[in-house]
Amino acid sequence: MPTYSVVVDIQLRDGIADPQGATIERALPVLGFGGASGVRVGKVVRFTLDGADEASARAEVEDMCERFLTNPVIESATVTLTPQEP
Amino acid sequence: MPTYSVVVDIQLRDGIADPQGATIERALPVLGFGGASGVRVGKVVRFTLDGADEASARAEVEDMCERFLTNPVIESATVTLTPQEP
Amino acid sequence: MSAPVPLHRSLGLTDDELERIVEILGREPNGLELAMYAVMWSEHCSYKSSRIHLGRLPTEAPWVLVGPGENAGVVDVGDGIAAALRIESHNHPSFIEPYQGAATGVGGIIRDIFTMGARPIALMDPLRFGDLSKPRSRWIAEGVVSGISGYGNAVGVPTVGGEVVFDATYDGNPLVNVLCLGVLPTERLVLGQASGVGNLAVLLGSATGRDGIGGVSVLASAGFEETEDSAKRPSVQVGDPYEEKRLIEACLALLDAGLVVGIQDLGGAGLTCATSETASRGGVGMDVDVSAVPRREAGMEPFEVMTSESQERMLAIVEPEGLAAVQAICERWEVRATVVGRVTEGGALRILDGFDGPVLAEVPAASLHDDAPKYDRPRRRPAPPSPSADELAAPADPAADVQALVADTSWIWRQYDHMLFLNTVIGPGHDATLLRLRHPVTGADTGRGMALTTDGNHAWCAVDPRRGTALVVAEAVLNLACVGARPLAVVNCLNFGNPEHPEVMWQLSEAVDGLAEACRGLGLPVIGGNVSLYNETAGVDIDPTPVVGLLGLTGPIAHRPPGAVLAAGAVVLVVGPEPEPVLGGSAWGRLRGAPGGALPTLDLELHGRVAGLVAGLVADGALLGVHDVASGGLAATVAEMVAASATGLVADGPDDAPWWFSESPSRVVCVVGAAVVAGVEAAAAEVGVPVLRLGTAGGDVLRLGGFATLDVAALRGAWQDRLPSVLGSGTVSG
Amino acid sequence: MVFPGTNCEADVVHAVESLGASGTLLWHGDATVGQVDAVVVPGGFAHGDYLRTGAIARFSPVMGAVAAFAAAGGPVVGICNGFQVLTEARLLPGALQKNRGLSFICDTTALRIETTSTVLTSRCAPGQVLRIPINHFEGNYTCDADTLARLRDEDRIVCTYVDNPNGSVADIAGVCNEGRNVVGLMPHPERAVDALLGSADGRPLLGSLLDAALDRAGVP
Ligand SMILES: Nc1ncnc2c1ncn2[C@@H]1O[C@H](COP(=O)(O)OP(=O)(O)O)[C@@H](O)[C@H]1O
Ligand SMILES: [Mg+2]
Repeated sequence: MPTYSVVVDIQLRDGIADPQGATIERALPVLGFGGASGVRVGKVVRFTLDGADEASARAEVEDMCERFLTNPVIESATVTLTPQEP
Repeated sequence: MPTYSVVVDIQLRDGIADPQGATIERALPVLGFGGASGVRVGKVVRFTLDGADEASARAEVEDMCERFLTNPVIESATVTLTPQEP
Repeated sequence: MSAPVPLHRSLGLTDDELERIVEILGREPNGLELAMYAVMWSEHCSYKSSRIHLGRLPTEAPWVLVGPGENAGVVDVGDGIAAALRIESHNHPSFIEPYQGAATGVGGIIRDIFTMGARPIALMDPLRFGDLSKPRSRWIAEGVVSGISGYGNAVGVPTVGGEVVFDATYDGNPLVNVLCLGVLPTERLVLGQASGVGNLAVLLGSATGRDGIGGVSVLASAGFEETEDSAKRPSVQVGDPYEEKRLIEACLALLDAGLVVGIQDLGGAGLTCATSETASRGGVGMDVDVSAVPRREAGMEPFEVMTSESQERMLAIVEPEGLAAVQAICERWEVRATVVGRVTEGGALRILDGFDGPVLAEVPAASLHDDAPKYDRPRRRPAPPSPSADELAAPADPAADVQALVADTSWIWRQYDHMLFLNTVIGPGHDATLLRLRHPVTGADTGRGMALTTDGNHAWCAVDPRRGTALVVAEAVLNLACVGARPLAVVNCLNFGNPEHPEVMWQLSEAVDGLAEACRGLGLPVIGGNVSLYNETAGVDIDPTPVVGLLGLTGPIAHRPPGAVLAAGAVVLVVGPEPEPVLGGSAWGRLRGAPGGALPTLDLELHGRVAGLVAGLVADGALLGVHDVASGGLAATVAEMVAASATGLVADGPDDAPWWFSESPSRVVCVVGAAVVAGVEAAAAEVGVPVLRLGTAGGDVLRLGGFATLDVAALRGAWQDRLPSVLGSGTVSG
Repeated sequence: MVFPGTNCEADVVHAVESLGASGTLLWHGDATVGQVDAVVVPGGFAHGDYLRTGAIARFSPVMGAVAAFAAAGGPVVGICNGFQVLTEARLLPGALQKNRGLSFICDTTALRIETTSTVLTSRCAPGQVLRIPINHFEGNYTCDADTLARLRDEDRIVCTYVDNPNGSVADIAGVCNEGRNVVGLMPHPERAVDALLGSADGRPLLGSLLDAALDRAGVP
């Protein structure tokens, strides 16, 4: 069975306030880092997945995102799937 | 002054325990998702940065990573910098 | 080219120590055996520099069920309940990764408590950080506090108090001490002992990774060298409070079901320590199948498995017949349980590759502990700190000095769940914490209370470690009195510099004597402790910092203690002797750049009477506010009360800095209604304790006689802003 | 109700028992809630709060039973982590994000009761202010503008902070479902049942829940 490296990049939806990003953005100039704006913090989940083929592996990951890895009320995800060298 | 889109991808270093990843990994089969292993959870910080040029913008971001966004003892960061269309 | 360093030396063993090992084994040790001796004979595990001194501490009292030497001390607190108490340091790991260093410190101390069969119910965190004007100190302080918050809250043990001091002596070496209190039904007390040949050693909890390999000797016993830290970057341990929470529940369920004959946590020196300690305590041997140990990483060597400090693991000794039941309980709590050892006859600890496989190491289990070297290291009295605060000129702006001495610590403890379990009658922010004493299994309320405080004062101990330590014990006793409690038992954490420096050994030895004298004088047993040495940076030692944790008891709690506040219109008294006009080691002296001078004397007998009197007054509900006089003297004590309650005070007193700033012991500020004054004075007279009428609470100024006048709102604002103005809005590591 | 990582279950039992009810603990792996008259999803860190608070817990077998119990009108209250679980399970709208300022807060707050027609607030007066402890890192209530408008229109904001500690939209501390029998709130009423510990203001809240439970049990 082929194996895929999966990267799920989870971001807050546009328009949803980002308390982590806001905190970092407030801190940066105080700490001497100027010029940054629009800070948003997301999450990345990486794993290895066995799947019959790329389409079914992708379908499984998307289902995972929808039902588990993200909360669609506030988050959305981008999935990247790379076949691993055998 | 040019503006850059910055993506900082922060991961735990190899060998450093990732209890969150391990817990997600244990949960997946119970939730009906089979075949996933080696789950690791990271963080992504995205922002816009004004900088004199790409080299100095990158230097600032790396300094930020080293001293503020990560603790290099347990985390490593990959920085991607893209010039924004004016 | 220079000759390669011999293996034993690179593992931290001296040539003499190697010789000793050869003598014990009657042959040259192999690499695995050497690694096991190296971790077990490290300063951290063997107390090789301090053991000969610790023997001078008083450890006995009728109520002591378990004294020093076990995972935690245990005392009988009545109604079929025993209390387990322990304090430990996690100083060095917290310097490198403040969040995880502090978090794993919390995890470790909690395991020590439930190892005894006790449910952990409270944590305290005495902390010492460097000067907050330095970015690195702020970075460490924020990381440590969030680590304690992140781990303690999630594991479900409330952090009900602690201490914090910021001082340049800790710039390169913070102190993160953590104390844990647990309660158990007296009959459930278990010891970390293996017995019964043929019984199984079951490893519970997390898989083993390369966490803190060599950490015991590298992280815990070597001084910090900032420049080197990327070269010998240690494998930092990461805490998992969720695993620990499940471990607590599973282990307590195993103990309730009577399925465990002995249990031991895995801490420093990991499996090597846990297997050899259980075996040698029980006078048996153990075979350990290193190949059975579940691993987190591929390709781990036996020595890595045997010395790994991966967190959240326990070793339970169970009878073979009980194994299935043990596994069922562990499965319910989703805790991994793997048989990794067997109890054997004789006293050998054998490490095997498969129970029937080749022997990788074989050493007498007891030799790893009992034969560890003990050093009587040279001692020399250091030059006392200078200049002397007793020679300071009168302050130019006394009000500013008073204001500079007070800080609200709620920025820290608001981040800690301090209310879980519904026991917290008086939480952080007062002199001591008061908890309801309830039965750990039935939940039945005894109506009585348990009180806790942690105290330390490096400034006093730098001037005179012996008297300074005694004064620290005395302060702890008064802190308990302020919540109506009488002291019962002491634990201590001795944070000192490099023991190879004779000055540090002198300080350590003196501090132990001071601790012993005060405890003897007050009738208190020392039931446990921890020694943290090599607290130095670039050859400079920290000030000696013994920290004591004191547990006390109250009778039925009929009144909620009032706390360190004022009430408008009330009369403010100082119960206790007139202050000695000395300022050595005082907070005000330090503020003015004069750390030296004379320490006040301590009359233990009088001190005991003051404490008893105050505890009684609080228990009777006679007081509207109460606060003992400590760091910063009477001036800071009343300023804290004014700030906390936003209520002014007009006090009488001389225009004399030593009178207001002296940290002379055995004094307590008591706030009483006008009608009660005479009664309090009579009660004090009966036990021969002087009482001073200091003044009357109310109004919007704090007036310290003709010495200083402060605006209440400004004082309160400065007090509140002290920490938030520098912490909580992001920090950088350097 | 107990998930691995839950830690306020004994406190909730203690609190409701001090009000005269009797509490039993339900296990996350059970497929039923048994014969209870009300369910409390208590606080803590179910499954370590890993990934997102409540994200794993909501898949527990018992949650199906809780959903059915709620659908049949049974009173369900989620406190703190329990509130987070109920939002993940979509039994309540919105989500709880990290606090503004990114720090954990344990403190006693002033809580204003916004509606009395819920299973948790029937014994209160509208506008009444209670002193109730909070204890959370992720209590910053978030929802989209439409949801907020609906919550307002339908009088489903149960309680608000007088002095917003965490950045919650519209100062929201607790909300209820359309049926008003499922309530989630971040503050911990069970921590305020005894004046000796500082506040007894949680009693009317838990008392309301017991009224609803009695009602359902058919006890007059
Ligand atoms: N690190 C901390 N963690 C929790 N509580 C703390 C911490 N530091 C200080 N506190 C709380 O602040 C209060 C005052 O501490 P402190 O000034 O050391 O008291 P005292 O002078 O009476 O010993 C104590 O109740 C203590 O519990
Ligand atoms: Mg005090």
